[in-house]
Amino acid sequence: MKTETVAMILAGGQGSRLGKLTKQIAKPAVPFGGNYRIIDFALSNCANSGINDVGVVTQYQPLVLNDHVGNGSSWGLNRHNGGATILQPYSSVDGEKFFKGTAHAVFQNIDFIDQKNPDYVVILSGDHIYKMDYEKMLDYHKQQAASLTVGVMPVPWEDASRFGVMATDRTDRIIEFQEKPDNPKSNLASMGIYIFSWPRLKQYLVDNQSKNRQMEDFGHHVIPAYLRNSEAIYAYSFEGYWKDVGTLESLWSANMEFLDPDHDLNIRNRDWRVYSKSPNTTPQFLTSSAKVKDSMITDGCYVAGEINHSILSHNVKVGKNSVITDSFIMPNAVIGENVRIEKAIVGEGAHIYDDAELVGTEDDIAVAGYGEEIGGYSDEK
Amino acid sequence: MKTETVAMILAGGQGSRLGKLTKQIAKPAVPFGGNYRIIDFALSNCANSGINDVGVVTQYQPLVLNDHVGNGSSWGLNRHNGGATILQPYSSVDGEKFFKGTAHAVFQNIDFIDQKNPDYVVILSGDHIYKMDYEKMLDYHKQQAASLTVGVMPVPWEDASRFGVMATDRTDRIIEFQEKPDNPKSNLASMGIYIFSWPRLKQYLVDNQSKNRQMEDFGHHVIPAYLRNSEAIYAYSFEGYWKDVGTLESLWSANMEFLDPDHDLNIRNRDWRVYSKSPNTTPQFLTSSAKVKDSMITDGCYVAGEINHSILSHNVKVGKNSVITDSFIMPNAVIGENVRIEKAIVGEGAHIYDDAELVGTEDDIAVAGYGEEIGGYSDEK
Amino acid sequence: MRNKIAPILNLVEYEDKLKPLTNRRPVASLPFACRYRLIDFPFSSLYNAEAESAALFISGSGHSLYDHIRSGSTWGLDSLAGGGVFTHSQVKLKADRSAESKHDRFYYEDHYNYVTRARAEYVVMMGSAFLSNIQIESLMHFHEDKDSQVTVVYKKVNRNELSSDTVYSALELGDEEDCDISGVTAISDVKEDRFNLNMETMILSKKTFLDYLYRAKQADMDINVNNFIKFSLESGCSVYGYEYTGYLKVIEDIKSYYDANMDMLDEDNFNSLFYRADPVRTRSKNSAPTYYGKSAVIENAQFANDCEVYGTVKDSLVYRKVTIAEDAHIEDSIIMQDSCIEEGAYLKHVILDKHVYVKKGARLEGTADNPIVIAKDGVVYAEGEVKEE
Amino acid sequence: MRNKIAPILNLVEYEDKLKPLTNRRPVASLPFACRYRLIDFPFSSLYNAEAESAALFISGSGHSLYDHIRSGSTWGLDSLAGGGVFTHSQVKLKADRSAESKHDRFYYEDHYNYVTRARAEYVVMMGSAFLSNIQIESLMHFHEDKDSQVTVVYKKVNRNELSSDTVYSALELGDEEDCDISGVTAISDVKEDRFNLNMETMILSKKTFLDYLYRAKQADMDINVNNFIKFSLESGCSVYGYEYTGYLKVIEDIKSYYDANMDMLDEDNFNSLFYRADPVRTRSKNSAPTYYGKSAVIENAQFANDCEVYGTVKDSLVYRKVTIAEDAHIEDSIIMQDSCIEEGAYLKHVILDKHVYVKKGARLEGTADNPIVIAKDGVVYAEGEVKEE
Repeated sequence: MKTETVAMILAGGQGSRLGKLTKQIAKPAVPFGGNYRIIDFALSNCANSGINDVGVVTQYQPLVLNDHVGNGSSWGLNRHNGGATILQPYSSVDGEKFFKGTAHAVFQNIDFIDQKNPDYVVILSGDHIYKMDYEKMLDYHKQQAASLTVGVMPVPWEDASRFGVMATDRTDRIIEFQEKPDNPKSNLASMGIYIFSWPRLKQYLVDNQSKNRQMEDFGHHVIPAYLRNSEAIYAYSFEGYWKDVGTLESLWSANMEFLDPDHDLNIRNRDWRVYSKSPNTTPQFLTSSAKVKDSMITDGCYVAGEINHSILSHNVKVGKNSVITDSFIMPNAVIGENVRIEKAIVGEGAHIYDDAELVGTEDDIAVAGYGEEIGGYSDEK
Repeated sequence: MKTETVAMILAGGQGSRLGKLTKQIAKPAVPFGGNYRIIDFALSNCANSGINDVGVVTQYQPLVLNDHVGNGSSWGLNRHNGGATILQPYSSVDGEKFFKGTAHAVFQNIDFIDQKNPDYVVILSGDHIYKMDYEKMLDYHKQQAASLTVGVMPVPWEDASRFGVMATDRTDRIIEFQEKPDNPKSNLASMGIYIFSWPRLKQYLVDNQSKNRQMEDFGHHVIPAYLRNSEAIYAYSFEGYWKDVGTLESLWSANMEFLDPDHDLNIRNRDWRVYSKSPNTTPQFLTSSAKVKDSMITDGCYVAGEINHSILSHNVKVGKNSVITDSFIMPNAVIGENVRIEKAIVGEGAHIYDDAELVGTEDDIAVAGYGEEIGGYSDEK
Repeated sequence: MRNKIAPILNLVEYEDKLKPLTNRRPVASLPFACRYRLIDFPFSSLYNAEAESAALFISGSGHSLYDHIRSGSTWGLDSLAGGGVFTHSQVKLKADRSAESKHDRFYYEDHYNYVTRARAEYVVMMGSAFLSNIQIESLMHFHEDKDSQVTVVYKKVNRNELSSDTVYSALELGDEEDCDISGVTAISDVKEDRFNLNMETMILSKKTFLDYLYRAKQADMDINVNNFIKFSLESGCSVYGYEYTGYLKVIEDIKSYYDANMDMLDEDNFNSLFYRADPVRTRSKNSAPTYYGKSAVIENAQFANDCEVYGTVKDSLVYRKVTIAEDAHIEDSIIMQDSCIEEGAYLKHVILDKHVYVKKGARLEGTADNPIVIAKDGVVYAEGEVKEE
Repeated sequence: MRNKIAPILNLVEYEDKLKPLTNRRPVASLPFACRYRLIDFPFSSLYNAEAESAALFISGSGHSLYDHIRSGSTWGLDSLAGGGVFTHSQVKLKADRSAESKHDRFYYEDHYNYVTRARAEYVVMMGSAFLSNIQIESLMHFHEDKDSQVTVVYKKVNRNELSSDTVYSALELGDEEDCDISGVTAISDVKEDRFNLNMETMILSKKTFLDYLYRAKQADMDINVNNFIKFSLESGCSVYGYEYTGYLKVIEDIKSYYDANMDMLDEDNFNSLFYRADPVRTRSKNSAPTYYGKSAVIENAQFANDCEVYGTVKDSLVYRKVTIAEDAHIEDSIIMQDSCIEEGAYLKHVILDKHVYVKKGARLEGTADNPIVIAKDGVVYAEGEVKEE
């Protein structure tokens, strides 16, 4: 069966701004919203958009991510000859193939894409939280007969200089690209979502590689090269919730926004579901001492304390007289008794012992790392 | 659940002695016996020995191999929390992690093994053809309280200098290891099958790495270091069919041996099955012009010619008046009319056009590479 | 491509004339062409149309069917993310619903629930007795182009292609060009020798399906293609016929089942049925290649993997794990899985069901019109005795 | 570890006293503890023992069970490489086999085929009505240590832990120390207030199973634990009792079903049933976390994912996709999947089956001994009317 579209999710980045949360795992594998990992949003968008062939390019600490993605069956991608394929560095008769940038990662995996022989390649980032129908964007790409369509969203003018912005003409054709400009000519920020017509992109990647021209990054090299050659590049505007959760503060605030039952993402919408790999665990047990308000709790939790405006991911234990407020607790964290947690992120499997405190502010979120232990007495350990 | 034993199949090698057969695919992914790939034997041995946790270390051209192995479900490994996990080079905060040798590949994947927290690690090669019950070898390892047990098999004394041989005392304890010695002290050749007690091996790998001592290869570095430290190393003797198919001649002769209905491997034995990933294909169609003698044919074949003492893998087409003798034809090869093939290996998807010849000798097997085209007229292509 | 169809497979077929092959299995589970079962063909059509789910209405316990289908993953019908095979046992459906009041209650409800919950625009209704290779995407495009209320698949056939006492029907075309259908006639009432066989395969919108379902419930009628054509014609709505031109065999008795298997030895028929965007999919089983010994003589035959063949096989189909000894002679026959043919046995125009043992020197000879059928687990002795287990 | 057991699950249970919950499902499919079905418990025991396959003997069509089990992959019972769930519908088994002669024929054969083909040393027979957490590996070791012919699982219970008209039986222990069994007595005939409840779970060698199967067939008797104990005692062979000391509830009527759910709100019971080498496994479903609103008041309750809770929930169990509006009050109740409780509704001692709609201001109050049960798809109105779909 001919595959019309292959999606490549670039999930190789370390996400070093997430500090101790990404020491052992890649950023796209970081938990989100109680029941998810960040990459679930891109994978679910693919599944819901009817794109079943997905390459997930991983490189940095991939064990958790690879185990999570598997063959894509959790997202229904493994049907009809499709599936998720993990693409990691490898060697060949030409030598070792590490991935040096977004475009270079695609270049190194040309064999994979050519196997599928697609007309279009959708390039996605594995670390954004949003719901988007790529099929509509693809329809637009076809309609414009574009060689590249870039997903953009309007941002406030004052923020535009923090983004790569796209200046367009009246027909939405992109005429200039500015990476983090001092004087932005447009407020249309690139979302890092690209649809390329594959044969053309392949030609650029292979030709420039053979001429030793740098073609490692889509924003820095490929788009400028396309612009220089007057390729038909169009901007496709997205309106809706979209968030890059690249920092501790943005990860925290995205979780707090997610708590709102009227949130734009509408996680309970059955027509556009966000899928994930579900663990086998027990029901949620809220004891008679539990107090839970304006919070999300996930299967496997045992709650004897007080939870205010917080998210508990699966298998979190909260002891008596502990109070958790405005916080996001990742899976398998254990929180003892008389603990106070506020404006914090608690990493997977972290252990916060009795009587400990973990209190941050909106501008300086408190963090317990992956498996970190906080509080407790040495003779107890 | 605690995992007692993890198997690590080293499947990263290029197998350059297989020439054009391994240009695009890794040696363990090379087809064998009509319905198999070489790695199926090691994977099936794991499944039949009750070892469900298998790391498959890949590095060289891994696409076909990874797709074949998947999560191990074809071998029933994905049950009971086990499964096959593909382990490829990756990066971490410590930098890029390519695999420089057999022991180094295990060192780079310590995190994976530690996740499973096993007592024992079985180290296997992905490119040997044999049936072996690793559980019996493990029982022996436990019984001897060994820190390392090496699978060995007796070879004729005159061949011993081509192998790594193990000199043992009366209790089968290994007292000396000779790598391809001119004057072998033993005819017990190492099969490249090791059972290590994991905590001890980990200690050797980590300590020596931190001291910058070379510990890249099991044969060259780890076993000598174990011997120097008087670790308890035992030899476990295997008797039965075992073949390293590292050269074109050995790959060919292993296939020819496999044709024998009384072959030691006993491929039809339902108590020790060799599993593989089965393609979806049609029945075998032998037309009225077909003549088939002493041959194995696989589903999806269409045969209008003459097949003598040969193996046709799945989806091979053989046109009228073509004669194939003493040959191994890999999947999806297309053989036209009036073709003569003798003492040859035809690679996956190769196309032998009408009237072509591909004739080798026992010492110089003829080979058509992966996807290679032979014969035909330019105006027909 | 996104899923667009909610398929409903009515697997309650006429099985009496297929006994003993249908003693323990529905028509949908009948083995076919060495490696398949009949259900694989509609399921593969669904796979090619990228359907996510299917509802199966079966009679009896259906366990042979469940054991073949399992999760449906072979045909892309299984997924954690929505989709799946939903099975509904209607025991004997409306025919004797009085006897099965317990199930009756859910007959309409099960259809309703499946269709309302499926994320799809269209409902496709089909069965398993019309062995064919229907491209559902083409059918859907035709349906959309015609802006049809319901579209039914037919094939032009000659009377002699069907069983003489066939229970199926023909479609009357109003205007040949336009393909609109004006009625349905039982084949016994058709005068012409060539007619448009109603393949009882239909596409219609979800909304129309639910309308007709409601009408069927009100009138206590079966949910099937013929009733739905009737509803549509009664309402003055458009009914179009979509012509199918590929291989077709209606599996309605032993003879048609035998012929369908034998047809596969003809390359044109084989290609018509098996040539698809994707191969026909069946549940994969681990197997070894088939070994043909030095004494084997094969002429125009098909085999599955896992056989050992030392004898002569002509114009026959041989399923998995069959052993054929030296000097055994098999001609014009169907040998199913796990059977064993000993030395010197002679079989012509024979169907062996699974796991039949033919002893040394035994002879069985039927005719092309009336092949001998040996039921599952039978033993055939040289003295001519047949022992059924 | 290699597979050592061939499990046979007899899922033909007494279901009349569990109506209306068993109207459309067998006992094995009854929902339990917010996320599970009863079959998950024996299946998880099999998973922990690393069984590769299981044979299920069911009555009726069993489709609710198939839809839950699918390929069995959740419990490691599916694999391309041998193994799998083999289902056999015995309709009503021996009880009225006369009426079902068609199936009767295969009753012994299906057991025989499954056990002979399974790669295993032992056969384990169990059911789904004894809700418990049996460690099959320990049972197997006990059986091996005792060198027993057959080993049966029992638990010491008080009479009041069972339904007053229970149909189950007690085991008579010969020697308390040695655990050998001297007989089986119906509980109605037991004089003591505390006795050894026969949990109808047995392990025996493949060979012994096949011997007893043959005896059962000769005598036209059922294949079950009690008959097999009898065979063993008659032959003078050793029968040992393996004492189970964990949580147990026999699900035999609405009251015991209700109590079992409520028992889960006690941490000791919860841990006894759920603490295993691996968690209890059930078919996973994609879901969102449960949201508890600002007005929610929760006290000692369990929930599954995917709920939205704005009201008060005390001492209750709430299954998936339930909505509980502000000012609704739920106490001592079981609310199954997809139900919706509107504002101001009041429920106490109530079981709502799936997809029940409780309208604004409706009140339902049962008692702990006699909870009110609303069947699937019911609607409860404020005026007290209950409409069953």
